[in-house]
Amino acid sequence: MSYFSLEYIAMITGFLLIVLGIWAILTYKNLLKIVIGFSLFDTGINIIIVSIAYVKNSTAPIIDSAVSLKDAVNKIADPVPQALVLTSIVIGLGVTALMLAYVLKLYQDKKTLDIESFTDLKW
Amino acid sequence: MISPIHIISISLGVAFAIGFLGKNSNKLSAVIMLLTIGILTFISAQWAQAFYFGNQETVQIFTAGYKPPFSINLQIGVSESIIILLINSIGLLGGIYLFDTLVKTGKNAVVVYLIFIMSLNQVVLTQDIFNLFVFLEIQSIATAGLIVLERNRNSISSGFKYMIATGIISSLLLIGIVFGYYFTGSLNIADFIQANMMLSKGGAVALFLILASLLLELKPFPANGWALDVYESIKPGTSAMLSAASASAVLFALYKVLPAGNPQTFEIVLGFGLITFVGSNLLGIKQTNPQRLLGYSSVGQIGLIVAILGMKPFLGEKFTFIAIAIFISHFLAKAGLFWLSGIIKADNIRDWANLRKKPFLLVLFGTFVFTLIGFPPFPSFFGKWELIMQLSQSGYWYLVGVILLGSFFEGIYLFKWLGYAIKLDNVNLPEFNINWKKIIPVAIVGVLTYLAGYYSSFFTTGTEHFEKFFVPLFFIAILYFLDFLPNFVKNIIAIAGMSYYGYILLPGLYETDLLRFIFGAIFIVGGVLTLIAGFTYKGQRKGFHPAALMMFAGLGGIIQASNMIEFFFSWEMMTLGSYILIIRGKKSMPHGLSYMLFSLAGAYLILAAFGFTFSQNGISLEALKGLAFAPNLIYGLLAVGFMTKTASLGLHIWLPGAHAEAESDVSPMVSAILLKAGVFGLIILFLSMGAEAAGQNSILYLLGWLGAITALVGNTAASFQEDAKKLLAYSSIGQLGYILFAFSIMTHLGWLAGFTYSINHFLFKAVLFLAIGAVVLRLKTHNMYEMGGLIKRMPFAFIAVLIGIITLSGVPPLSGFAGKWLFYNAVIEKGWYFQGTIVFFAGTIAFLYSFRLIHSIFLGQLKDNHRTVKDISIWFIIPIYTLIIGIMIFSARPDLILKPIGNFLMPYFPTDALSWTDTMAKTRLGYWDGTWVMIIIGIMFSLIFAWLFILSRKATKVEQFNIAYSGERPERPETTHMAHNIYAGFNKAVGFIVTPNISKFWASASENLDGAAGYFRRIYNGNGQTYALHIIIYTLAMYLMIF
Amino acid sequence: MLKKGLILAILIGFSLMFIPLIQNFHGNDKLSDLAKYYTENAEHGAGAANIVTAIVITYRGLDTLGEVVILFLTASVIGFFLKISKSEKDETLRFSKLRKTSELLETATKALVPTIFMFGVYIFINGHLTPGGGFQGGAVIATGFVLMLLANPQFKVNHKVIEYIESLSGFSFAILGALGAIIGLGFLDNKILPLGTFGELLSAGIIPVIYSFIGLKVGAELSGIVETLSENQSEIEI
Amino acid sequence: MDIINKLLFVLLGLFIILNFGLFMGVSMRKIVARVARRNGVPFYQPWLDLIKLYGTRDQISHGIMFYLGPVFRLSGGVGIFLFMPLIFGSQYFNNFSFAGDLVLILYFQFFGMLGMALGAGEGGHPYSAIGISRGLSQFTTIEVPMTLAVISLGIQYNTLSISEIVAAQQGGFQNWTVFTNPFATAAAMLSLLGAFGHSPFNLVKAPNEIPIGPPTEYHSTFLGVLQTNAAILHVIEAVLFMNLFFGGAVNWFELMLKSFLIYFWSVFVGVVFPRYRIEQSVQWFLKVPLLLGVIAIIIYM
Amino acid sequence: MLYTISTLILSLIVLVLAVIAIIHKNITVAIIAMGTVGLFTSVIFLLLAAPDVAMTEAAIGSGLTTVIFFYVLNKIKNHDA
Repeated sequence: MSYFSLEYIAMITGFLLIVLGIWAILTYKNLLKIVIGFSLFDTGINIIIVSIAYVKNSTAPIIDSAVSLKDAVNKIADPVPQALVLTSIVIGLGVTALMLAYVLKLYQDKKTLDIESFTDLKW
Repeated sequence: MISPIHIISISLGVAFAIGFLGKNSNKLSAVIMLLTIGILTFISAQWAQAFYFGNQETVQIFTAGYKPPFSINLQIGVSESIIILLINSIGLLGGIYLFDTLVKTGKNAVVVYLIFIMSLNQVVLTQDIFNLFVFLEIQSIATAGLIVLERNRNSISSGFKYMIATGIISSLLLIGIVFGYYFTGSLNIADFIQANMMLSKGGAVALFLILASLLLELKPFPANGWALDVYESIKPGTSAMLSAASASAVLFALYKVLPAGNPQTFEIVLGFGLITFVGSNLLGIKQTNPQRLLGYSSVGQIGLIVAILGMKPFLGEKFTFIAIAIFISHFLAKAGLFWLSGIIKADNIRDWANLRKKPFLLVLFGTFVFTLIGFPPFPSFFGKWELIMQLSQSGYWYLVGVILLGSFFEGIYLFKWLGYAIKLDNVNLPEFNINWKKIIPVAIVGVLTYLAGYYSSFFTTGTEHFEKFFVPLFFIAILYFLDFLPNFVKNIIAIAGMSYYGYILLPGLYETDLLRFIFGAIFIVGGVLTLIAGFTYKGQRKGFHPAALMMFAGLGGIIQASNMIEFFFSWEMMTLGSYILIIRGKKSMPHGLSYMLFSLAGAYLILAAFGFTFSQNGISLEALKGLAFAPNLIYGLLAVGFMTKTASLGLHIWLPGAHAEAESDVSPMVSAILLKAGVFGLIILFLSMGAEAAGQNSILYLLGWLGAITALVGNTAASFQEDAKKLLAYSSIGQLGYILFAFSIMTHLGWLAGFTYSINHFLFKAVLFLAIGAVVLRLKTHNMYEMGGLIKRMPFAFIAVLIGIITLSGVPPLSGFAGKWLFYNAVIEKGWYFQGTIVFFAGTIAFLYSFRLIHSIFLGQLKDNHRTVKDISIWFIIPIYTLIIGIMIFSARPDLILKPIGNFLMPYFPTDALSWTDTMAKTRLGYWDGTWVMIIIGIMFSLIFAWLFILSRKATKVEQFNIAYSGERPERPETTHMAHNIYAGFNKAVGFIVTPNISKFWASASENLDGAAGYFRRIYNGNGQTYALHIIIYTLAMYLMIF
Repeated sequence: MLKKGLILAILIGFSLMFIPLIQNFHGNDKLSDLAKYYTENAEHGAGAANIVTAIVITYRGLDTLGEVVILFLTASVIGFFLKISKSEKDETLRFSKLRKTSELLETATKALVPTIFMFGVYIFINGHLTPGGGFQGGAVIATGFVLMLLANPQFKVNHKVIEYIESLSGFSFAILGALGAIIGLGFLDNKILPLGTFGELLSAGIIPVIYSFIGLKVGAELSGIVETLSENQSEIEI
Repeated sequence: MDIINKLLFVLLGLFIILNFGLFMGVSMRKIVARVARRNGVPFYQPWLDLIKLYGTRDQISHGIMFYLGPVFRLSGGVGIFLFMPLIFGSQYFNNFSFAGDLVLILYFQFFGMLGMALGAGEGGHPYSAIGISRGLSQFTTIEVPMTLAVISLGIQYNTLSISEIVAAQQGGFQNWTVFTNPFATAAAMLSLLGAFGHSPFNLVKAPNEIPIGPPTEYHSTFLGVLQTNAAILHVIEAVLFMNLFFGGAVNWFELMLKSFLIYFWSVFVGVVFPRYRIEQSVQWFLKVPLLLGVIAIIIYM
Repeated sequence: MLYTISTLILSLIVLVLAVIAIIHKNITVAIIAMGTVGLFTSVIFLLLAAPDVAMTEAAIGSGLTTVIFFYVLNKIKNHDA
């Protein structure tokens, strides 16, 4: 198959987003930037999952006027990964929200968002 | 039975419904939560029972009315039911423990806790990989919530680190899962396993990501800084749940997914598990914060269990038992320890000294520590035993070494900690409150460890006759519960118990096995006699009797052991009991530690050797004979292992302190009696090696030299001691050197000499230690130069010591000479002239310290503050003089004992035996008649005495200071008591022998270990980003290693 | 800088790890067997026209339950994590530093919010037929709630109502699931209600019911999270 | 032979040895005096001393062990005598040597020393303790070459029985150990120097600095017993060496001659060499004699 | 083909926005950029025949997440003032 295809581009974008996200997590000292990094990380994964779900020239996995029950099998995208993505997105939201709550508390403690200030525990 | 799916529906229903409760219903909601977890426990218990007793088949539970892979399914089988039962019960106990905290934080927290437990159940039960991911996420979010039950700067920052780490890990897991779906077309774990994902590189990477992230969830070293911070900063109740409950669920998840890989995958998991086990325990050495220390230990233990999962392919049918036994030990002990740390509330392990105020908790603490290390009778003992056996059998000998090394590291810090708790002198002992809600879970877990240990014994090979060990243990347990009684009563019970034990054990042995009879007699008769001395102590003397009896039970067990596990079990029991005995003494904390560490290392060497033997010849002690493969390695390991107990040179540094600082009646126990356990072990070893091996075996040759040098160094060091008990302790080192040498000779005469020495050493060392101990008890000092002239105040003690040292130095006519004479003959016969000369040199040096001992204490000038001191207690006199009668009998009629021993040795060493004509013994070289010597000397002595008496019966007794002192009266007794540094000249000449190079060596070894731990733990710099980087690097490293 | 270079190198190495995944990814020419099964049984299986919904609610209903739990959990944790004790709760401080909202926004909100709520409800009721469902609908409802907060920072939510809605819907979800296991074929079996006619609103067994509960619950939870985060906190010693 | 007879011969032997010992002692004193160009004591002096000491009425004791010390000491001396075969081939003068061999004698030496040390210790005089500590220190190292020599003999003659060793040396002086095993003899003879405690190894008694070392507090009868013992012990040790290295004796004359010469050897060295400090003597014994002993063993290995 | 090219363009936009979200010094801009990443991603999802996912991403990944970010940011800023 050609690399220049819908799902392939999406997948590579997804991976690039993951790498960008990790880069942000590893190098930026700002706590909010780290959370943003995670958010990008999640988005990247979601793109990858959806691109895996894609079947060539398919439509949404919904049986309606456009797709009849009969030829649905040959026409629709894989619904399973899509269902997984739904879960993944919601989980991402939960994690992000909780992380932000942590960031808020950390900030209130030391009045800084620099992750290097929160190293009281070590060794 | 209730379907396990209702574990989820019930807990979620309750969790959601708690929202209906009003604002001020925190307590009510917490109670409901506990009830719910109680129901979960009930459900899981029901299943576990059905599986265990009812032959229940593994059950699949389908959701949504479809079969997998179309819908998510749950599976409950034996392992699942056990794990969820564990999780739910620890969840229940943990809920009780955290009750107050949860109530205070509010019903939201209650809900979070409930969901946390629920998610762990589901992680265990689910058979769908994505579902696993979802519930793992729930678990980590719930954990992130539980972390902030403790709300301070550290816990919040560690919670954030936790979220970063688990965020990355779970993302990797998700990537792995979706690609797994792409390559296999299913999300069902069973399908994953069926479809060979390793076929394509992509599939392999997907599987790798799944396994790697599950592994990362288990906090592998060194990508685990985040977890350590969490363990340290959060509420101990929560740490307990993380370490015990969470880890068990994730471990099980890993276990479920692992078969999807190939054998190489197992090896990788094994390798990384072991790295974690060793690395984490190494770094733990440097820790002082109890919770962080537990974190390190937790990580290490989980690493071990991960490694065991990786060993599944070659552990065979014992795998389940090994994994569960070791896991359950970690599970119970770690929960208990974390909970204890929540009760103590100390930031430094040194402050655990205040545990002493509640002996009950101290015992629980000890229980958990011993459980973690793998001492009997706890499940980890049996688990570790089987693990080593099976590993050896599969040929993975080096893994045995690695595992034992890691365990040893763990022992270092745990025993340091235990030592602090038992003995550290700490003036500042803060009070702590006892809250029954916190005590009850700890106590229950403590009891469970014993039950689990008892139960584990049924699954181990070779434990068919363990009732003979469990009965004494049961007796000891009863004695422990009678600890509130006065010492007098407990001592009577203990002596009665010991006597009965001896009564049923010894007569039978005399008929069947003389070797065991002799040592059995030393152990048990010696035990009873030394126990008699215990009557001196007033009050309750808490904790003494159970420990002493445990040691003797262990010693008795060694005698009775017919296979290796029985032997090792007893060996460890003995170590445990003696450790507690030793650490009871004043200032004995560091010595107790070094004793324990040497014992532990020795025990591990023995364990390894047993494992290697088992792999060739089976479990019986007879298996040590005729090893086909690597016999020298095995014999060498065993020899070194046993020599840690006999304190041979290089392994002796624990002994002086431990024996000297122990209590007065404990010193003879550990010196005269306990050391013989090592001797007995060596005998068993040498017998297994066989006499015919003696000629060519270089191990024996080395041991001979080692024994000789030990004797020399031990005796020389003893002559330079100022501390009476230390002197005796070093003397023991020297004497044990003789014994080692004698047995290494491996001839009839050599062994006779060895037996004679062993019996003699038991007799005179018990006499000496008892007498000196009793004197010390009166004078409250160990320093000989502070004593002097006590012959006038303590004639009984003096006579005892006199007879003791005559026996010790081998002067005729007492029995010590028998050993020397046999020795000369044996040495010349064997041809070990130079070693022999060294031993004889050591023997003459014994005169130096013998004289010093008796002179400095009993002769010379009586000190002013001792003018009214009484003779030693009657309770010491009784055993001492009983033993002296023994010495006298042995001296007058050595043939009574030596003849049977000779007969016993005939099958092993048929040549060059002693020939007896009446009481005269004859060898190829010489002859000796102990009875006649005794008679001749006795008569001559009496005649000369009579003559002198006739001539000078009117001698006037003069005052103490009436000496030829240039007509002056000495000012103070101290100035005329020549006792301090008495052998200065000798020291100047040969003192180089005793330069403490060995102590220095061990000190620097431990410093280096400490330094390494301190250096390497700097990778945990506290920065969440660094931890994230560790995870990335760790994954990458694993990846590079695999692909 | 050196450190960043090192991290970059590690990261590049790390990314190379994914190369085999991409290499072995060839796109899909046809559905996987699993998806095929779902599609072929769309009518007589779950009975939902939206196959994604069918999977989400029925086949993988346990995942969805987990999802709901995650939101619930997050809301709970944030609830007690950011909770301020009564003494510290100073109503006057509340949003005092926010700029005054414009008249326009306020008016628009009043008109918009009911519509948004209605839209949210529509999305989750039709979840089994059209794209969208409980999560999307719930999120839309929460958006409306956010709008209300923005328009009127003093807006006081009735915690009790939110809590009740949340608890009731969650509890019902769990009960329905359990019912499936008790009277049906398995946990969350959607056939405990008749499947109805394929493609109609009242069809697909309990899918619409569950999706409605999910919608309500998610809406309530998300609103709860936002609300908790929006409550101002004075200096809290932590 | 019946036991009474045996006892009588033992007593006779003891009497001869005692007197010979006293004579030997005074001869040496005379020799030393002559070397130092003095006249020295008259020959009958030791007998006079002994009678005087035993006759002294004024006696004090420091306690029971002080009292028993001399008993131990003399028992030690007499004991060695009792276990020592004196005249080779004689039915009468081999004492109770059937009860033990060379090892017994080596170890029985300590019996007297120990008793002495204890008795002196109870005297409470610091010099006693100093003397004992020195004596013991020195003695431990003396034993090393001695042990090597004995082991060497054991290998050489394949026995540890003194009678058999003597028997093996019969038939001409070329069979004497001193010629067949010169290194062992040398080592033993050097250690003998220490055992006799003459200069240069007489720091134990240190006659100049502290009055006669360990027995500082002893006097009168006690001292008499000690003197008696010294006389017996000197001879009997010389006899031991004679038996081991110089072919033993077949009659009393040979015994006296040989033991006199052996004893003379130690005095001769003492006259020539200055005194060692204790650490020096310890080190010295661990050098030359030790080396000789090692060689003696290597030869027979 | 049209879909492919649009995906490519959208991907590029997403990546550029992601880079902005990471490197931009002003955190507000960064958060907005991140939210926009979510929006454009949801369009990609649409192209990939996943309307359900697209809706969810738009509502939750892009919408609510951003809102929560801003609430927190707001608090932090208030704190500074």
